[in-house]
This record gives sequence, C-alpha cells and structure tokens, in this order.
Amino acid sequence: MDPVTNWVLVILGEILVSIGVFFDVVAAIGMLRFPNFFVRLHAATIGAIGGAFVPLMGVALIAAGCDFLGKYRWFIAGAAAVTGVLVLMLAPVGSHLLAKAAHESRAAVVEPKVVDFLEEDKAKEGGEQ
Amino acid sequence: MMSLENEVLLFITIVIPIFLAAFIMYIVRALKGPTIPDIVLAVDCLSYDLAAFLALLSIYFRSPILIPCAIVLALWIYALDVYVSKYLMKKEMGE
Amino acid sequence: MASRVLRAIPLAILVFIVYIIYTGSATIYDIVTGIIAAALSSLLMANITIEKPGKALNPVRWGWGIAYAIYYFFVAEVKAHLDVTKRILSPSMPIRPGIVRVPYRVESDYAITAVANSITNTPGTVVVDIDPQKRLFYVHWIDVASLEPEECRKQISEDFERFASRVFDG
Amino acid sequence: MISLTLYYVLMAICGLGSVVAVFLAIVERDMLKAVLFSAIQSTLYAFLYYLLMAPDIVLTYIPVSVGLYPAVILFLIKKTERFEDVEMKKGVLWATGLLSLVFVIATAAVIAGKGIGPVPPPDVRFLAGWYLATTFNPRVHLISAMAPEGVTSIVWDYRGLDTVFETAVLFLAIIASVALMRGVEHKGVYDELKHGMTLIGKTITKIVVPLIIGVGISIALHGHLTPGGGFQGGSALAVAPLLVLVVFSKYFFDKVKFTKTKALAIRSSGLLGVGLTAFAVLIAAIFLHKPAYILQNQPRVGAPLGFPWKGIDGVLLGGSLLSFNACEAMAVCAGFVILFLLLSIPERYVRSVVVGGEEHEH
Repeated sequence: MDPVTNWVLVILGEILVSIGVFFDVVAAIGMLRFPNFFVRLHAATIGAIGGAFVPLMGVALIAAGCDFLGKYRWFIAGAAAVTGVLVLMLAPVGSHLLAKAAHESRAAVVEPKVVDFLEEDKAKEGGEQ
Repeated sequence: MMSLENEVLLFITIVIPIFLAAFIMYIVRALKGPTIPDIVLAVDCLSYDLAAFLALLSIYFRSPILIPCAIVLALWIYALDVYVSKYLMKKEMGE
Repeated sequence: MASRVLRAIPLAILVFIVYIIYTGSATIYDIVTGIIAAALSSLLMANITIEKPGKALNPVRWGWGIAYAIYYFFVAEVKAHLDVTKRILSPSMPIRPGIVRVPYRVESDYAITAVANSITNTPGTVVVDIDPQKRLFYVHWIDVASLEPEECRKQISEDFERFASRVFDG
Repeated sequence: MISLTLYYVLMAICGLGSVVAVFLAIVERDMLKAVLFSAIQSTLYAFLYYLLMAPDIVLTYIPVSVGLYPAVILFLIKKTERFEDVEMKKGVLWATGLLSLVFVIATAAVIAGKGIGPVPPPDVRFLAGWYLATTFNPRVHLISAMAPEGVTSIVWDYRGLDTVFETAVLFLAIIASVALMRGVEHKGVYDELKHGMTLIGKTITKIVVPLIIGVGISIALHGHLTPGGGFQGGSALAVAPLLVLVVFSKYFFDKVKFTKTKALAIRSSGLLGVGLTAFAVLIAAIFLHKPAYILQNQPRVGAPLGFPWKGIDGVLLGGSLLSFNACEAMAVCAGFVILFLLLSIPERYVRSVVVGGEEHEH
C-alpha cells in the first residue's frame, strides 16, 4: 500500500487507542471510587467498551498500516479485530449474568439506592405463592 | 520527517505507562474485593484491559505471532464469569 | 436434513469470515481449512442458532443493522461514556443508583438480546434481570430520573428498540 | 534505554501482584474467594509469560489455569463445603506473610546482585541454537522438521515419543474417571424456563459457540506455522461445549442427544489418529519394502519416505505435525467434555447410585 494510506490508518488507530487509554484510566478510577458492586458495573462497562473494544479496533488499524511488520501484520490486525468484536459481544453478557447472580444470591447489596423494583417484585411474587 | 516505524513505537512507549496505571488500579480492586462479584468484575476488567495491552505490545515487540494470546484470554475470562454466576445462582452446576 | 443445510449457510458464511480474519491470510490452505471449519461448526450448531435462514441473508435488514451500529457507536455510546466519565471524575460523585422497570416491545430472542446488550453496553445502565412473561427488563440505572416504566423506556431503550425491531423482527 | 526499564517494571508489578494474590488465596477461608485469587495470579502469570516471549506457554496456561482449573474446583466446591472449618491462627498468618515477604526480597536481592551467574548456561544455548538451525531448514532436509514453529516441531518431532506417552497418561486419567463413574447415567428433560441462565446469556452463547469452534480449529490447524497447536486449539475448542453445559444446563445435551458415549467416540478416534500418524510412514514403508522409523515425519538418512511438507501454492504443511495437531485437538476437546459431563451429574444422584451399589454388595 502507498505511504499515505499507511499514515492515515496509523493516525486513525492512534486516535482510537488514545481514547481507549483515557477511558481505561477513567474506568479504573471509577472501580476504586464507586461505593458498591452494582455501581461499579458501570465503571466496568466503560472499561470493557471504551477501554478494550475501542483500543483493540485502534490496534487493528495501526497494525494494518504498519508495513514494517511484513505480511504478518494482517495476522495482528485480524486477531485484534476479532478479539474486539468478541469483547463487544461477551462483556455485556458477563456483567449481566454477574449482576443477576449477585442480586439473586445477595452476594452484594444494592446500597445506596433510590429504588429497587426487582426486590419489590420478587417479594410480591413470593407473597402470592 | 519522522518514519512511520519510529512514530508508532514512540506512541506505544508513551501509552504503555498509562495502561499500566489502569492495570495497577484494577489489581488493587481485585485484591481488595470486598464481595465475590467485585473480585470477578475486577478480574474481568483486568483481562479485557490486558487483551488490548497484549495486542499493542505485539506491535511494539514486532512479533505478530504473539497476538493469539489476547483472544484466548478474552474467551476464558468470559467462561470464568459464567461459572461464578452459575455457582452463585443454582443448586447444581449442571442445572 | 435439507433444512439443516439451508440453515447452516448464513452461519457458515459468518464462521468462514471470522476464520479468515482471525487467521489473517488467505492462501489455499487457509481457505480449504476455513471451509472445513465453517461446515463443521455450522452444521453442528445450525438447528440451535438459526431459525429462519432467509432473514439472515436479507440485505434490507443488513442496511438497518449498519444504521443501528452507526447510531449506537457514534451517538449513544459517546453520550453515555461522557456522562459516566463526568460522574466518576467529579469530586462530589453525583449518583442516584437504583433498579427500575423497563418494558420492551420487540419480539424475537435476537432482538431482545440486542436491545439488552445495547443497554448494558452503554455505561450508566445495566440489565440486571429479565422477565419474559411480563416483558420487562430490570435495569440498574446510575442516575434514576424517573420511576415510571414508560418514561424509563423512553429515556433508556426506545431508540435501540426501534432499530432492533427492524433488524431482527417480523 | 526506556523500553528495557519499562519491561522490568511490568514484570516486577506482575510478580508482586501474583505473590500478594497467592498469599491471599492461601489464608482465605472462603474457598470461592481463594479460587478467584488464584485466577488473578494466573492472569498475571499469563502476562509474565507473554513478556518473556513464550506465547505457546500463554496459550496453554490460560485455558488450564484461568478456565479449566477454576471450573473443576467450582464444580467440586459445589459438591462439598464452601468454607473451611479451621481458621488460620493470627500468628501463623503473620508468619506466613512475613516469610513470603522475606523470600521475595531475598530473591530480588540475589537476582539484582547477579547472584545466579550467567544465564542461560552455555550448553543450553547450544541446544537452542541446534533447534533454531534445524527446525525449518530446506538445505538440511534430512535432519529438519520442515515446519517454522519451534515448539510444535520439538514436541512432536524431536521428542515425539515422550509426547505420545504424555498424551496417553492424560487420557488414562480420563479413562479412570469414566471407569469410576460407570453405571451413573442421568437423563433429564430440558426445560427452557427452569434450566440454565437467562435468555440473553443463551442467545449470545448460541452465536458465540460457532465462532469459538472456528477460532479453535484455526489455532489447531495453524499450530505448525504460528504459536498454538493441538492442545491449545483443543482447549480453546473445549470452551464451546463447556459454555453450553453451564449456560444451557446439562439437560440440553440430553435434548440434542449428545451423550458421553459420543464424546468418548470422538476422543478415541482422535487418539487413534495420533497413533496412526505415528505409524503411518512405517506402515507405508512395509508395503513398499523400504526401511522407516516409528514417528517418522520427513525423510531421514537411510529412510527415504516421509510426509509431504509443501502445499500446492508453496504453503508449509509441516508433514505429520498437522495431522498430530488436528487429532490431538479432537482428543483434548472431547476429553474435557467427558470430564465436565461427569462432574455435572447431580451429586445426590451420584451418591445414591455409588453408595447404593456398595450396600447391595455387602
């Protein structure tokens, strides 16, 4: 490929990686600051999407533009892109299942909270049976 | 003008310490807990962060063959999530 | 058997594309092994994964899917990321967390999953539980703005549902 | 040089983090937490191996220590007790912590003071040089494995015999567990609402499982070109049935009629494939009346037969390595499936069969 395309790909990729790194640090700060498990889930979402999916796509673009890596650069680009897509699909399911399990088994309490309709509905169903 | 190779390597050198900062904070949360879902969540984030980091490092080391590790890490960490939530939710693991 | 092969086609195409992208090269060896891998995994999973093969090959649905992706990545995600980032970094940490009810109106399993994953993947909202009988998501919301289910739906998931029903339903 | 410093900082952080994680895992009373701490340690170690440029080890280590090991332990804790009865005494706890701290500092001091001498020793270097020079080298075809991936070549070509025996040991262990659980057959009716996880988890698993199978096959079939190989590909493949087992429940396997017997058949045919590949050249040579070796891959001095090593468009095939990898992936994947199918049978049922049987004999 011609050098201009390479530069464009690399610069685009670097912008994505920079955004990703920023959100990764933000997510890590959130993981430390937030008060309980359920609120931390939101920080974890930033960590998975902003902090992993975006930089992985960035790495794919950078690798596609790095002709000094030889023909094996497509190997990096492809694997990084597939990993990114898998993270995009798997991370939300992981946090959803974890949240459900934590709520159901009361391994983590929803505190502080404004309202917990799930708890109320479960109590209602339990009363009816 | 700077060559493409030098520019990419310089960029990655600058980015790695920032990744590292996030990495350390995740480790602290993972070791602190306090509850089990917290630990799993922190390990999750740690691994997704690590997956991106590994992909970046494989460009930095100029060895494309290092990349398959990232995908395997992402897959197995999801499996760990699923096991732990199954453990917390159900009476039997096979159910 | 015929229906199984028919069902396997879209899945096999997907697996083959992922295989080639993951391998990162397209020599004859890769293409031959890729076809074998795609045939194996798609025949194995066809009856479980795919219900109507015609749906997966419909270009109109793909067009809506791309529109969904563009809206999702460039509008919804950006907005949500910036919002939660502000909450994390501000010293007073303004959060009003709680679990609210969000009804959904999409039909198929894939549409429901797409909407739920979109909700979870935008920071600030996480689907904690789903009730298929009452057609409700229970969503943990970092900033509870309303307790009314319909109002919550409008703020959280209405846009996702509009796209998802065009991509997966009907 | 900034990069070297960074390298050492990364390794030091991983090392320290893993020591703390191991310490916490040892003193923790809650077994579930202990498993998770050991998963943290494994993740950090995987990163450490990556930094040491050993992708093959990372690819083996992650599935085994992040995936399979916690899974086995979780299945087992579910069947026994989650909390340890005995709490560690405060004094013992402090002593353990102090000792591990002293050990870490002492080791660091020894390494920093160049206390372990010149590494690696010269004769190991010679061996490495020999492998590097001969693993892929068309000019010395008679002593080369003709595949660019060093680890796979060493495992299946240079030291093929003990690898075959190692594989046999792993499968004997599985045979033992099958024998232990003989007669324990449990079938149930799959109920979509009652069994397994939520709708969201099930739908995503449906899409992801074929992709995992594709990626796993890719890792296995490119084992002679890039890091990976039979075991790595097989253990990545095993994620797919394991996810189905946990997300959809065991009864889903009954519904799609995937039984232990079928898994055993797949595993056995994989094992048979490994055996046949080992003898393939020898069998061909017997018919052609030529000398040959067991486990022969490429032609050797005095043994002119061998596997093809080059494809149509010049892509490398690695001779017998490709066949070994494919068969081993099948066997490893099916072996893990058998193990987890057995572990997922409800404990109450197993106990009633096993204990009931013993009482009957008395």
